[in-house]
Amino acid sequence: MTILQIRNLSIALPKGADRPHAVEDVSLELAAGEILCIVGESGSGKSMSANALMGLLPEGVRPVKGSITYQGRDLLQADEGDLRALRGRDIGMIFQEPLSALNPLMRIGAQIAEVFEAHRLLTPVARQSRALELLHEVGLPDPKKAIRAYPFQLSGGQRQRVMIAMALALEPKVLIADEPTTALDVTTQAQILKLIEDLRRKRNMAVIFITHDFGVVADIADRVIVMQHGRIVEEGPARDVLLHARHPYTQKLIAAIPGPGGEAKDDKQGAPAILRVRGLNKIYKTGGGLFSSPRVVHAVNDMTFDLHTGETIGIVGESGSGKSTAGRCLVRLVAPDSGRVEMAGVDMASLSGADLRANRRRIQMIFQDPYSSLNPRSTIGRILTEGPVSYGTPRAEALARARELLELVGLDASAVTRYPHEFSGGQRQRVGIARALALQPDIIIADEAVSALDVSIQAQVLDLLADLKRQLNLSMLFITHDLRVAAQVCDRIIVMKQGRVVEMGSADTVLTAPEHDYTRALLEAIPGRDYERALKDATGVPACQS
Amino acid sequence: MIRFILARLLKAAVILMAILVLNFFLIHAAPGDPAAVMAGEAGATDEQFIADLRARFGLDQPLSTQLWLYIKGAAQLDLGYSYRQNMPVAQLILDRLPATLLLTLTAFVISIVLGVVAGVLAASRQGGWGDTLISAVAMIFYATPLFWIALMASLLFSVVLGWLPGFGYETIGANYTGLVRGLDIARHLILPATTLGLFFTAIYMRMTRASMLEVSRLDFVKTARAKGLRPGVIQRRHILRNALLPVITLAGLQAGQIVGGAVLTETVFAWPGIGRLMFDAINQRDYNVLLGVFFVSAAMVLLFNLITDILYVVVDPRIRIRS
Amino acid sequence: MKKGFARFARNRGALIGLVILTLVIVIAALGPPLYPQDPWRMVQRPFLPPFTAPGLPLGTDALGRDVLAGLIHGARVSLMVGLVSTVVALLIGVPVGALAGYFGGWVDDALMRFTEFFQTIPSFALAIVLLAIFQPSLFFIILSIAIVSWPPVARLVRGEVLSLRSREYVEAAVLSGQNSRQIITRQVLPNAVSSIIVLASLMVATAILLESSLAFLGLGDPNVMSWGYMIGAARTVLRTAWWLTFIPGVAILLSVLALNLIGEGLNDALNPRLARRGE
Amino acid sequence: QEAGGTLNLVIQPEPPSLMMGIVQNGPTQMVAGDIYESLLRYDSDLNPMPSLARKWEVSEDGLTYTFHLQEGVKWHDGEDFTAEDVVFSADVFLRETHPRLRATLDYVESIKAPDDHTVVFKLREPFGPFLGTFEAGTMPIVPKHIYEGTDFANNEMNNTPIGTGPFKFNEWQRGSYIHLVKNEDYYIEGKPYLDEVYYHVIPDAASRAVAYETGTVDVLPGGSVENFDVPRLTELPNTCVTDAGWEYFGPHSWMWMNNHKGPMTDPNTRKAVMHALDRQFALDALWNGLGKLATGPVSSSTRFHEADTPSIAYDPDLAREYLEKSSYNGETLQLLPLPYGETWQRWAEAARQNLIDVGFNVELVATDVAGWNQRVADWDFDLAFTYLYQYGDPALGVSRTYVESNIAKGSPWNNVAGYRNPEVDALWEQAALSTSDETRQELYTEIQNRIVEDVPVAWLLELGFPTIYRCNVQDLVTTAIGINDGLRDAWIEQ
Ligand SMILES: Nc1ncnc2c1ncn2[C@@H]1O[C@H](COP(=O)(O)OP(=O)(O)OP(=O)(O)O)[C@@H](O)[C@H]1O
Ligand SMILES: Nc1ncnc2c1ncn2[C@@H]1O[C@H](COP(=O)(O)OP(=O)(O)OP(=O)(O)O)[C@@H](O)[C@H]1O
Ligand SMILES: [Mg+2]
Ligand SMILES: [Mg+2]
Repeated sequence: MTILQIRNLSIALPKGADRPHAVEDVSLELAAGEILCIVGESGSGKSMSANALMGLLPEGVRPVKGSITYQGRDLLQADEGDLRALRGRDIGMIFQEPLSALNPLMRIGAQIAEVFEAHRLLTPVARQSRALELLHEVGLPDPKKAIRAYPFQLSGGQRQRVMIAMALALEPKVLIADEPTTALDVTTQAQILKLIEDLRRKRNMAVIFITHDFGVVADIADRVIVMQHGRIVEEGPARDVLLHARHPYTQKLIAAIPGPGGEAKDDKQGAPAILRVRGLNKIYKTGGGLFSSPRVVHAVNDMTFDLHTGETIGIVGESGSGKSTAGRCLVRLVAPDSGRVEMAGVDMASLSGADLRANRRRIQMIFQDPYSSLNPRSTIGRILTEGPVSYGTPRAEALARARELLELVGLDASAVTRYPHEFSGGQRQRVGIARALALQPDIIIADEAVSALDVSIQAQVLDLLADLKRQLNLSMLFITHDLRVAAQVCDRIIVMKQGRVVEMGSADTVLTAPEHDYTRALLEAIPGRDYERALKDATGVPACQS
Repeated sequence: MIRFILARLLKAAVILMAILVLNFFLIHAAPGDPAAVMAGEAGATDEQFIADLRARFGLDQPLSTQLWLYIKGAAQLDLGYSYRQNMPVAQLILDRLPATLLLTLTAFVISIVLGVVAGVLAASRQGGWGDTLISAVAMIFYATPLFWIALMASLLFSVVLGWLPGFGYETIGANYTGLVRGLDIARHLILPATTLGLFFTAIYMRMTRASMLEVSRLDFVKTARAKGLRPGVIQRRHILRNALLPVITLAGLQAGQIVGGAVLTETVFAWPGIGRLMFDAINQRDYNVLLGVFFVSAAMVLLFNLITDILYVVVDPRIRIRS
Repeated sequence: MKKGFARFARNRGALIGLVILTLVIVIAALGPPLYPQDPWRMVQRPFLPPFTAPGLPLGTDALGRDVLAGLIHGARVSLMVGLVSTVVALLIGVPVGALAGYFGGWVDDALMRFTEFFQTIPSFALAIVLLAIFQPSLFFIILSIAIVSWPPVARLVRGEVLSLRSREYVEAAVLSGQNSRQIITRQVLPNAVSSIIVLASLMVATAILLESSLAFLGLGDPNVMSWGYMIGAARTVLRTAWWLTFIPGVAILLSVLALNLIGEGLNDALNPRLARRGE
Repeated sequence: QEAGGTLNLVIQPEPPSLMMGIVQNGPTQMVAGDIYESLLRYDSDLNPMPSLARKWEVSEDGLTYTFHLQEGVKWHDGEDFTAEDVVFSADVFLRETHPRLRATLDYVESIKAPDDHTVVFKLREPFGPFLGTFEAGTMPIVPKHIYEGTDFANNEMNNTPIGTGPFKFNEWQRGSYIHLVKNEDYYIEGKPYLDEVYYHVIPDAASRAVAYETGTVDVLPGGSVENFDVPRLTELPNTCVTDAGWEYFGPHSWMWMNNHKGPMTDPNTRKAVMHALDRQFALDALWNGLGKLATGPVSSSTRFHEADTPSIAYDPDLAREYLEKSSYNGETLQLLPLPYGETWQRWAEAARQNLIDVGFNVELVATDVAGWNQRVADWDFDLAFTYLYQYGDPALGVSRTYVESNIAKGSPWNNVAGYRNPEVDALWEQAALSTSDETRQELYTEIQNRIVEDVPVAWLLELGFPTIYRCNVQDLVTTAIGINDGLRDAWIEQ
């Protein structure tokens, strides 16, 4: 039974935007109890379509064509009052960013109760008790406490549950979820997905689920819509689209999914250890002072490992497990509290001043965010030459090298005169890699170097890294929360939990025969595992060839 | 919380002493001294007289001794003696403080209330003619010299129209008491308080407006709309509360300048407040009075910083729970 | 940059402001040579109203001096007071804020306490005291205004630097071996420039107002003709010759207004937080 | 003459204290002149009139002055006023606190009270102007029973002054107003006429004018509104103006020229300055034509003024000639305006323009009152505006700024210019000690001629301070001391 229908919807963008229409000629139908997934790369118009349903398009963006029919009414023609009555009551929505989607100054309970208030339902007391039930229902631990909490006191996953509780409060017939799990780590993501699945089943709710993660699609979708540049390029039941994609764009997306396993790795344990880490510790104390006892976080707890020449070690673990802190201790962006970091016999952890500066060039870092890791006011040329110049290389020589590096990472050498904002995310990440290489380091630390990128671009960058590593015989520490990515590029994997190394071993062993429960839970939580197997069966090859 | 406040007060006391020392040297750096000024007014030609005055004021002692004596006094909340005015400084200041507080606090309240209301109105009509009008008026008040507005206002309302008294604190010689006196003071208060308030009204208005617009683009506002809340409720409960945070910071800054922040207004409207006392003290090099005013002013600034912080804690739970 | 200007120009107010300011600057730059009448010269009967005497379109002041000459020559001084004091305030405030924000710890503590000291005395009062110490001459008026107006700069810059120094590109610069000075001047400050420019445009306006308020209290430099001086000098004849305060008053109002409008325009254009998405 | 009513006046600036024995500045005297009295008052020709002294005799040799006091005079706190109070005031209190009187008292050998109503002053040597020093501001009589044996300067009672005058102190709201009430027990039957007097403190000149216009105050004493506002205010209905009441003080303005160093050491430069100044313009444009052009060191309202001194008139060509002859070669002169308001500021600007016109380079140095004091006292200027009171007699108020013995750094009120002429100094001495008015006149004429020849300073104007008041306020100014001398005769026509 169709409850929602979109016909030939086009949404115009304001003048000066990157393209005239955010969404063009989109049509879709949604049946009760169905989960419809919309996938597509960033900027393809997924969110715009969803917002149009709620009548919540941003300023300057408006629908110019088509209709959205809900229970026989065209929502595009409805006035603001009617739409308001529908919002929350008939159509609920969950947003991507759990951090900012809740009002930071209001208690959770009040924010949920507001949904009832908006539709003049229940008494204030009843609203509170209903809110409590809802929190219970979405599986929040200790709902009594949570209801009195402020958003910042909850973790990302908990906040997302609150959002869901809010969206479900009035038992809407349609739930729109716009990338509700993108900001969460895998374990939490798995829980949320299960929750949505359960609720759908219990209440026969129709769900539009927007994501760019095919694993997620495979796990929950009944039907899939693939969008590109504001148009629907492919549509069909989940199995068909995922296993037998017809449109080349879909095929490309699917091909880019990194799979566990990857190619067989040669053992580099025999090579000399270039970096020896012994008993590394870092403790953060915050908020301490005269008036309160400080919050103490043991971010890195007694970490010990060796990195061999030419080897790639992956560090995985959920958010907050200390991965980044470990990486930063190694390059001394953060001063460790104790422990040794030996590089060619020199203890990096105890150096300072000029010695530190002299040794640091051998170990460089690639950063997570391609947007904030390049100075927006410097040209690419300057970004790439600053390092060598400050180590004494003449500017002209450094510039020549910068051009070479750009070619090496697959960019045009003419990019030296351009500014970061003139590049796409993937291109910027290449610049970041080039910058790390400019100092000709022996070791590279990549902290979530591909996490912010679209799958297809992610694949390109991973390929590039693998190439470079081979060509330059680099050693690499690869920090990620994505086990599949780790599996693909790493020789060995270190699993961290709450600052401790809980498991360390060759990539294959850790991924196929994990010893620690925590590792197992992490693996369990990876979405689309069944699908990957099916995909492998269907095509007979691993999802991604590197 | 109590411990937090106590710790802050302790720190403030230390800072206050440091400020006092700096002020002491600052003020003594000015050429001329009160003895010379007083002797001049008395038409005194003999040096002995000036030397006597200096000795009486303790100005013949080395600066370090003077400082030490002053600090010792200040630590016991004794702000010294104004030889010029023949009065303890503390009393001079206390005499003037109520008038200044009345003026500046009224202006403060006027400016916050008017400014925030106008800012909300402008933000909710963003781009419309209402917004343009409010913004333009605010901008003009912001850009006009304060004393000019003061002069014009006193000319118009007091001389031309005769509606309001143009200067002073109360009707002198009328000897009103009780409520009548209160009303009389209120009538005198209208012009100076409004004039003083206008400038800040403009600032609050612009700040509230900008802050409202910024907050209204945040995600949680979209969440609120997705719940089906009415725009009015969203505006008040979600946008305004968050938008007020920077306004509180600004209000704290303004409130800190409550003592002595109104020299011009007090001058034009003959308001018997601290600002004027300070200005005269500068001219006469009445060091102790000047130091006293600065001391009280600094104490006020620190006090209002503390109040702002506490207010922040009350309004913003993120800070409350952390501390 | 071009896009930035387009965004700026879309703000009608900002454009008006720019036009007015350009006009004032042109008058300040070209006025004195084109209208060489010495503004101090007593040329006619005192208190001639505007448009009554040939050759004296704006009339004369209390000593029979040409008001138009004062207005034209005053533009230069008023603008200079505004600009120079702002530059000086930036020269103090930016390093203080940058060092405090970048190094944190006791450096931050010490610098911020120092900044706080300047904020415990109401700024206007502090300016008066400073002028009592220095004696009012153009140089010291500018210096005093700068001294009372740098603390907000320091605070702003400190805030910006605090948030900028944890950016990944700053960390990348650390790794690439740059020293603190290079990082502050090349990585951090250039990215705080837009906020500083916005603040600076407002500070120029405030400085012009401040100078006029000081002149009102008789603390102007009697050797240079400025708008503030003109108002201060004419305030006693407000009742009999209102135009003598009105004319320079409007000049100040317009310039300050223009600077504010430009500031808002710059803010919209440079500050991406407020710039509307998609534009 | 009608009794009753309230008079509202402006007081500017707010006096630091009302204890006239300790503080002798203008505003203090304006208010405290109603509270305290002295032995004499003076008419507009500076002839003595009775006050606390009913009558008085001077001995032939000019050494003994006998005063007979009024009977039945009471202090405001009810105590009887006696000759002992006069002796205490002059001999003990004021010797310690009153720098100006102290100089005069140097001539006094003894002060005695033979009975309760007689006081005898015995002088060491004759002192011509002695009878001119019994004015309330110069010799205020203070209550012995309150001050004897105390630390005068820090006496609590200074805040609640007790005098014998026609009005009693009632209340002082600092920064706002001072309230005096009628002294019901005043020794002259029926006086004073007024019931209450308010002195309003209004710091801004424009606001003071507004206060008059809106009817809040009835009297604007001289100097309380800017001169530019005077013509407008005098045109208001029921408004009278007078510049009488300043004869005793004879405010005389001039420009100090620094004879110690720099270009002004050359008499030709000084003459160039003197003749360059267009004082008539200043008088007309800045002082509303009130007052007179000064002709030399002694004001025409002061005794022994000589009208026929060498000309110092405005003559730019002559000025240029002198400048040509002088050693001046383009140094920038520092000119200090008097920091007493806009009129003086404008005047300095006009003077600078005058000087520039004849070929000087001049720069104004802005200062506040304290800074001005310091710079003048330290001789740190080339030219500086000033004005001083003459107190009715050249020996009291003029010689102090010209005699060599009065050259000393540290005070802006002595011979700041650094004028040195031993011959003239001798004449001053002689004139002060002479008792005969004819002899004195001769000597002072000689002095005036000699000094004007030397042009140690550039004389400007005899200032006319206009008192603006409602015409129905009668007998506001009855003496040479004007409002400063008390409102004992003033009454309001209903
Ligand atoms: N507020 C806005 N104003 C103007 N254009 C916008 C606005 N928001 C988005 N766009 C544009 O609309 C188009 C579609 O954006 P949309 O947010 O729907 O993409 P998306 O598929 O949700 O991407 P993502 O995966 O990054 O969330 C993009 O070209 C984007 O630049
Ligand atoms: N500068 C800091 N001050 C205080 N605590 C910090 C700081 N940086 C990190 N932490 C804390 O240290 C712990 C480890 O943080 P870290 O950033 O290393 O985790 P992570 O594994 O990289 O997480 P993510 O996957 O979210 O990046 C967290 O609990 C974090 O809150
Ligand atoms: Mg989206
Ligand atoms: Mg991390």
